[in-house]
Parts: sequence; C-alpha cells; structure tokens
Amino acid sequence: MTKHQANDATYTASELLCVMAARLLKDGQIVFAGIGVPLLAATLAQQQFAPHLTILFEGGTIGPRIVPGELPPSTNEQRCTRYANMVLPITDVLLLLQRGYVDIGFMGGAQIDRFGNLNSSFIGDPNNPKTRLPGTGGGNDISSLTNMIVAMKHEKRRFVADVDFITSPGWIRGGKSRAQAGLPQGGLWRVVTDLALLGFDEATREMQVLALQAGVTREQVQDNTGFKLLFADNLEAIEPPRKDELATLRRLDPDRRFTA
Amino acid sequence: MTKHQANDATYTASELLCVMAARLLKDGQIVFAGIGVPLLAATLAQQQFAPHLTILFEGGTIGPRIVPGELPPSTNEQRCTRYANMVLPITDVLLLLQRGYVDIGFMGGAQIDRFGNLNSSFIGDPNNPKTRLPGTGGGNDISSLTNMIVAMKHEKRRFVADVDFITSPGWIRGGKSRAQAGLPQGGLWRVVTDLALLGFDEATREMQVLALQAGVTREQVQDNTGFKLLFADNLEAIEPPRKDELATLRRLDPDRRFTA
Amino acid sequence: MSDNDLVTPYPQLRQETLARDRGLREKVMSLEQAAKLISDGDHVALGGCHLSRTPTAMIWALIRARKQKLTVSRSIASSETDLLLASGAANHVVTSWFSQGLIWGVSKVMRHYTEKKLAVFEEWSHMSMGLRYRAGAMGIPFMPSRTMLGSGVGEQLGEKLKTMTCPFTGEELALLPALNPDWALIHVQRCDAFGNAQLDGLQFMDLDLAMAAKRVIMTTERIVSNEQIRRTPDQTRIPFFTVEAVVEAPMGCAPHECYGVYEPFFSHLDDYAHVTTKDPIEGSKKYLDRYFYGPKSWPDYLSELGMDAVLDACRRGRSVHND
Amino acid sequence: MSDNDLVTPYPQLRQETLARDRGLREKVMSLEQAAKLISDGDHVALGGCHLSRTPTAMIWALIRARKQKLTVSRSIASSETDLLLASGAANHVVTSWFSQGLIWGVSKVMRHYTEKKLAVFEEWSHMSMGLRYRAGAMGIPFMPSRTMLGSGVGEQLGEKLKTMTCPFTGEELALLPALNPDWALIHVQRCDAFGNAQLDGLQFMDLDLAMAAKRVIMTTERIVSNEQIRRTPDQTRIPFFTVEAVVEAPMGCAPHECYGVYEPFFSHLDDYAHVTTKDPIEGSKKYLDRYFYGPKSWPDYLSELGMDAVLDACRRGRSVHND
Repeated sequence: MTKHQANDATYTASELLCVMAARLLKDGQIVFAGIGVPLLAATLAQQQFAPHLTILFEGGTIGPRIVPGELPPSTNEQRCTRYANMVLPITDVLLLLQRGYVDIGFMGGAQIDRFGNLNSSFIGDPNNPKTRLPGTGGGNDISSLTNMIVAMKHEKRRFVADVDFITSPGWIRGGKSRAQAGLPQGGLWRVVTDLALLGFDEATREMQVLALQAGVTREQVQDNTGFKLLFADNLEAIEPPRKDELATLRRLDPDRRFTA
Repeated sequence: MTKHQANDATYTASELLCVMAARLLKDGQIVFAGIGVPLLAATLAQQQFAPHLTILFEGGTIGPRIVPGELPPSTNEQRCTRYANMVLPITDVLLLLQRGYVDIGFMGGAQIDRFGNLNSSFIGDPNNPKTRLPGTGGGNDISSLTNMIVAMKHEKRRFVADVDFITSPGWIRGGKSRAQAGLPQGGLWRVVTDLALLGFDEATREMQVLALQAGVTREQVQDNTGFKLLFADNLEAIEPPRKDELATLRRLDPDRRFTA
Repeated sequence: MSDNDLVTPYPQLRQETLARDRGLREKVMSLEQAAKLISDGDHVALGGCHLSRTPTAMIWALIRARKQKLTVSRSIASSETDLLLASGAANHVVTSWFSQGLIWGVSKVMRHYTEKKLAVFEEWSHMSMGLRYRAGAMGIPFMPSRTMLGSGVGEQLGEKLKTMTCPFTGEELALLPALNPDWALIHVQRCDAFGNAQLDGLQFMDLDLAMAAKRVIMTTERIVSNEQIRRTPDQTRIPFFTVEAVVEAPMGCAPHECYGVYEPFFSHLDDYAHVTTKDPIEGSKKYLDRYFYGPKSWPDYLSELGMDAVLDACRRGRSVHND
Repeated sequence: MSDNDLVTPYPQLRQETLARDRGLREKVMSLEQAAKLISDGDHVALGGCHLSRTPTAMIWALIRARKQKLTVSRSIASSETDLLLASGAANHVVTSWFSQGLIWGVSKVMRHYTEKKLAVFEEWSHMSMGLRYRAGAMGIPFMPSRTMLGSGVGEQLGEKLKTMTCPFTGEELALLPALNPDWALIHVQRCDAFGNAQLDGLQFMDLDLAMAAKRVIMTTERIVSNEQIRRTPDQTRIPFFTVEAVVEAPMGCAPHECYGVYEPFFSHLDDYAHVTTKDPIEGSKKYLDRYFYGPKSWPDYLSELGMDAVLDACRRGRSVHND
C-alpha cells in the first residue's frame, strides 16, 4: 500500500482520494454516492463544510446519517437508512436523476479512457471477455443523467486510450458526440486520482490534468496513463490532506474497511 | 318516487337497481364500484352470496368493509378505507384496470345510447352545451379497460339513439368498432334498469332486452326508450327483490341517502 | 406556466430544478408569505382529491391575495375550484370531474363559468390526469396508456393527445403529455421545517404531484421535528427538496377532510350547495365575502365555520383510529 | 416464459390474470408445496436487492427441488444468483450488476459461468430494470427513458432496446420493453394468509415486481391476521390478489438481511467468498451440499448457519429500531 507523507501525517491512497473528492463538493448539493470512497467523501464534506449537503443511495435512501464504524456493505442494506429523511423505491430514487434533482454522481470503474468513458462490464472482447466484471448497476444511469466525479487509483492499465466497453458514457468520442447520442445533459466533470486532479477540455472533451498531488510530477502522471494527456496552462498545487480531514475519515472508518 | 309492489314488500327504484345489479356479480370477483347504487350492490352481493368478492374504490382503496350508516360521500374520503386490505395512490388503483385485475366496473351516465356509449360530459352541442356535466372521472378508464354494468333509471330522455358526446365508450358504433378504436378489451356487458335487464347483440352490439322486471311489459320498456330495442327470443322473468335483500340494503343505508 | 408548451422542454425543466436551492434548509412561513410566491397565470396543481386533503388554507390565501388567471389542475375538482373561478383567481381548470359532489347534484357555479365560457374546463380521464403527473414526476415527456381512445374526451383534446403504434407489439397506444405544474399545493398531517412530509391514509396523486411540480407549497396540520421524521424514514412520502414553503395550518382542509384528523363539514357543505344552487353568482359572492375576504386570519375563518362544527368534524375524523 | 416474446402480448397478459382465482382466499403452504408451482424454464424475478430481503428460503426450496433452465431477473444479483447458476437451476440472468458484493471482489462463480458461456448474463442499467418492471406493472408494453443511449450496454441489447423521437418534444428517447415475469419471489416482514403484505424499510423494486409478475410467491417472517392488516391498510404494500402462495419462513433471507429483523451474516458471507474464490466449482458444490441439499428442513438449515450467528444478525438487525 503506497504511503504518502504530508503535514507529518501518513495517509493511504484511498484516504487521499476521499479528501480530494470531498473538497470538490459544495454545501447544499444533492449527491448520488456509492459506498467506499464516494460515501466517505460526501460524509467528510458534510462534516467539514457542507452541513446542508444531501446524500442519495441507489438502494432507496434520501439524506441518511452515517454511524461511525457501521458503514454499509452496499447501498442496499438497512445501514444506509440510519436517521434518513426518506426511504423510497429504487426506481424512484434513480428517477431523481432523470427528473434533474441531482448535482453530482460519484462513479468508479475498472477502466477509464481519454474521453472519460467508464468500463465496469468486460475486460477484453465483450463477446469473449478475459474477465466478466459485475456490470453497470446504476452507473450507466448516473453517468447518463448528471455530472460525474470519478475517484480511482491512477494506473496505466486503468487509464486507457479506449475502454474495451462503454458501460457508463463519459464524453463518448469527444466534441459533441455525447449530446448527439441523446445525452444533452450531464457528463464527466472531474477525475480524482492519487496522482492528480483531472478535467476535460471544453471543446474536444479530452482528459486534461488540472492539478498535481503534492510531490507528484507531470511525468509521473503521464507515465501512469495509457494515452497522451493534456495539461492545463498553469497547474494548480493541491493541498495535501489535513489532519482534521484524516481524523474525520478515521472516525468514520475505524477498521479501515474502505480506506486501507 | 315510483313505488313497486312485490312479495308484499315495497321498495324504491334505487333499491330495485341495487338488488338487480348485485345479482349479476359472482363470488371472488374484483369489482370497481362508485358510491350509491354500485357500492350498495357490491356490498349486498358480499353479504348475500359473495363473501370473497373485493371492492375497489377509485380514490385508492382495496377491499374495504362498509360501516352501516356511514356510507362515504364519494370514493375519496376516509370512510372508503374502513377495515380495508390496502390503501394505494389513485393512479395505481386505476392501473389495476389496465393491468387486467378487474372483473367488473360499475358505471352510470346522464345518457346511454343503443351501442351502450355513455355521456356524462355535455347535454346538447359539446361546443355550446345546454348543460355542462361533471365529466368522466374514472368512467372513461373503467369503460375502456373492463366489462361494465350500468345501473340507471329507464327514461326516454336518457336512453337515446346516439349520445350527445361519448364520455365512456361502450361498443362505439357497434360491430367491431370498439376493437378498431384501440379497445380490444372490455365493453358494456349489462344494463340494469327499473324496467328491464338489457345486454347487447353479440354481432351488431345493439342493445337488447334480456328480461323484464316483474309486472313490466315489452311495450313499457320500448315506450321509455328513445330508439328501437332488440328483444331476446325468450325473455326471462326477473324475481322481484326479496325481503332479505331489502333488509340488508336498509341496514346499510338506514337514512336512505342513496336508496330514496 | 412560464411558457405555453404543453410539455415543458427537458432542458428547461432540469435548469429550473437545478437553479433552486435544494439544500436541507428551513422554509417555514405564513400563508400570506407563501401566497406571494405564486404569480398570476401560473399553473397550480391542487393536492388531495374531491373532499379529501384539499389544500383549502392555501387556496384561501391565494384568493385573498387576489391572484388572477391561474390555471388549476386536480383529478377531481369540487367546491374549492368553484371558488377559484368565482373569485376570479382561476380561469382554466384541467380535471377529470368537476362538481361539488354527487350527493349535491351538478355544481351551478361550474355550469355558470363553463357554459358562459368565462372559464375553460379541460377534461381528461382520471387515470390520464394521474399518468400525466407521473410522467412529469419521472422526467419523461409522455406516458403511454390504453384509455381515452375512441371517445369524445380524447377527440376533444385534439393535438394534446397523441397515439402511436407500439414498436414492440404493434398495438395502438395513447400517449399522454407530461404535466409539470409550476406549483403543487399539498396538505399533509405532518411535515418538518425542511418539507419532509409524512401523510397517512389515502395518498391520491400527491406523491407524483410533488415530484412533477416545479415547486411545492406544503401546508400541514402540524410541523414536527426533523428528528421525528428521521425515526421513521419509510413513512416519509414527499422529500424536502421538492418543497419551497412549509406552512402550519391546523384544520387546513376545512370544510373538506384530512384523513384521521377530521371528516368533511357536511352541514356546511349542504349550506354551500344550497346558496350556490339558488344563485351561483350571488351565492358564491356572499360565501366568499363571509368566509374568505371577511376573516382577519385563518383561526378567524375557522371560528366562522363554528367551534361545534370543528369539534364534530374532528370527532368523526378520529373514527378511523378506533378500528 | 410461456413463449419467447420479449413483451408478453397484452391479450395474453390479461387472459392469464383474469384466469386466476383472485378471490380473497387463504393460500398458506410449505416451501416444498410452493416450489412445485414453478416450472422449469420459467422466468423468476427475485425481490429485495443485493444483500437485502433476498427470498433465500424460496430459492433454497427451488434448488432442492432440482429446478432447471430458469431465467432469473434481479436488479442487483449476489450470492443467491451464484447458487442458482452453480446448482444448475438457472442458466440466464437478467440484471444490472452481478457479484457477491464490492467488499468481496468479483464473484468467481459469476465469472466461471458467464465467461465459459454456461449461462447468459444479460445486462441492463439499474433504472432500466426498474422501469421494465414498472411498465409491466402498469400494463403498458414499454416505458420511455433517457439512459443506456450511447453506451455499450444499450448497443449490446440490440433489438431488445428501441429508440424513438418524441412526438411532443422531438427528443430522442430510449424505449424499455415491459417485463412481466412468470413469478416474483418476495420476502416481507409480515403478511396475512391471503397475501396482503406489509414491508418495512427499503422497498427496492418489490411493489412493481409484484404487480408486473404473473404470480407472486410471498415468504414472510411471520403470518399475521387479516384483521391486523385491516387496522393499518395504508401500510399494506402488496395486494393479496397478486399472490399465489404464502409461506411462513422465519429468517427467510439468511444469510442476507431482512430490514429491522436481522442484518447480513457477514462472517458466513466471508467464508462463502473464501471457498468460492479458491475454487468456484468445488467451493460452490461443497457449499450447496452442506447448506442446501444436506439440511432436512429450513430450521435445520438455520442450525447449520449457527445459533450464535443467528442471534448476532438479529441483534444487529434490531438496531434501526433503537434510533
């Protein structure tokens, strides 16, 4: 497990992703979160600076409170409903995306490509796959209907020029291709990795490095990416995770089930 | 108010309609009932011979029990839910018709024509009506999606050759016109009046007298009808309301709010 | 509506939704303040059905605020819609059925305003009203269905009702245009300061109404704590972020009913039927003067209904809890 | 399905529904009797979601009854579907996500059967699964929606997914075919002998599932009296007439959870993940022998899970009621 050093605090890659993802959120937003990094990020944001932010779970929950140490195993169990404002059928919570109530959806995937398309269905030829992955779940719905934040480890085998299969559409083939495919709304907004913060060029919709994690070089980022990256003219510097942020995370996940 | 004499019991036209309509139901059926005669008929059937019959109310109730003397003012008030098996949204109870769960729907109307079309919207020219009536409510949905029983007073001004406006489609223009209009299912099954029991010719779908109320002649029925009626070859004789049937009705509606 | 589209264009619907402050925030205000939110010409959908959970208090406030040219939709319209027409607040009613109630005969007020063409009475089937709201709630532009075909009701709607051949089955289907009202007025038994609403008994179309509407004004018998809502989240029926205003209005449906709290005020409704049947114009004017314009406040309105009537309606209302 | 139509023709759907005895009748039976109702090749939809309210007891009975060639649909499939494949009961899975659970990595059983093409893994988006059931529940042949466009998921479905241009707005829409499963297996906290079900907490897609399915088999933690159901009719979620069989199966979701009664049996699921990851074929075979074929009865199965594990799961399950 990569250890990172900052403010004389040690943290894991997952903790770094949680902190970076949390900082991208704003108070009052409605956020569709999966378990693991997304849930921890959204909860961290709530406790740090966004008390009016609302978490939605795919399983059918609006505005739950997370009980420290009792993180749900998925978005579908009763732990997701603790102190929630509302519990509703799955189809209806997903329809909130289609009705236009959701600001941000958190996504993951086994592969992401230069246009931000995500693959969580097949590694290799979909008709004869090397690996059959679990599939889209709500990923395709979230990516089709709202703005996404993707948080994942930055590895060459996962950052590929073209995904083997588009499970969750990002900008598809770039340019206006997403809107032309029947998805005028939403799109992939930010990609958070343990090496950098990335976005997409307004015109070409190609992936672009916006900022580097503390102590990380452009070369490191490019070397761990399977395609040619764009770089913003002036790369921002990212403040490493602060002690208070890490302390909150560790209170939420004392057993490091999701942040190891 | 016309009084009818039978089994040395006196009863009103409304009571006669309730009894006749009740006798058309079968145990185990699911019946969509409005208030007034339909609700009293369905409840009478339940208490007389159909304990497993289920009443549905448009307001969103499945299988209520009627509290004698507390008849609901419409299908939308809490009195409709007493001892019910389930309460559900209006749209979902109406969708039971579309899903195919309902055996019989009770209907009424200001006018009915020779093909069993019902009008509860306009008297006169719809664009310049003599009278604007309340409209379809669930009538159009019930008549489009299931088999109907209509119970109404037999009057020439109400039994017309062609309704001024088709609020609830019966057999439309007869023959196969209903199916051709996009309504292959359902249709008007029986019309119960204070003079006769009527059905529809299998081929032409014209209204046909099947049986006469006690002491009523063919001529009386025809004279009170605004178009030429068909008559079944051998007209059944209808047994007048029995004391036990009337007693049940009067227990349900002691104030005669719906059976005067 | 902000424009005359039958179906609100999807980009506009999303934009208007995302532009709202959807954070978990308190939004408690008075009937008068809530009334100010609604503009002349808006499409206002009324919650409840017929004599049940009618948002009377909010309608009362809109009429007192002298709103005009509202379009009103409700699956079954009753005396509240009579009064919206008679007061001049509304001139267009979208409904499946409009009269005070079967036991009172055909509303003379409805007849006067529609037969004299002073107001539009746009008729859809009951299920079609529900499916139009549901399509709006789901963020789709139409809902396929199987009614209103071959009827005058469907014919009269002209281009508002479309048909198609199903690409899967080849059947003929009706297509109902989504309805996204500017406002939904909904009255519930309890709701928190954020707008999380729990409602008992008959739900009618209120859940779809809340999701379909661009904004909800929620009146409630009582405001409860958010902590109480969070104890039974599976009883919450309407989420806070649909709601723009929360108003505590005890007896807020009177003279109609609120499930489990009070039944309709029958003798008052008999009187209403009597005066409006005798003379729809003078009768409704007198009624509005006495019950809508006259009272200084909502409690004052309830006093006008009479304490005896209130207690009697509440006694009957509680009956469902005795079962 | 009784035939290979993607969408059950409407006349057939109505006919099959009307042909059933929909009267208010008792239908309590054993797991074994209920299993006899299901035929090889039927489409069986599973209630609950992922690790929650899984109808484990009924699945257990189907596998013991050596069913074959079932098509199984569930919006999120987990270990229960591993076992339906491993036992040979099912060879076609319609779902949006299929693996034991994120914390256990990708299911080796799922991988074995799908990568070796021993079973079909038909992938739809999560919302699309829900809308397919909802269209089936509403008696319409399709539901319009706005996802799966421009994706491999949509592409791979070929003719099963259609698109159209909206006649109201001119937008491009996806059309999802209605899904009316032959059976829905649903587990609830309480239900009466007729099949009226009240379920607490997360409802998932179970309401639409019950209405969409041609018949429902309802397992329940406990059977309650119809009188108790009638005391709170607004808590009933599934109406009796959809149900063909009611089976009392305490702990009927174990090792998964039943909201408010017990949480997942985590250490058991860790063990399951361990043995099936080491060897999906042998591991699942051993697991089936020990837990599915071995036990003489459902209580015997629970004993095999262990009393300590049962008590621990129940203690954690009750926690939601402490809030």
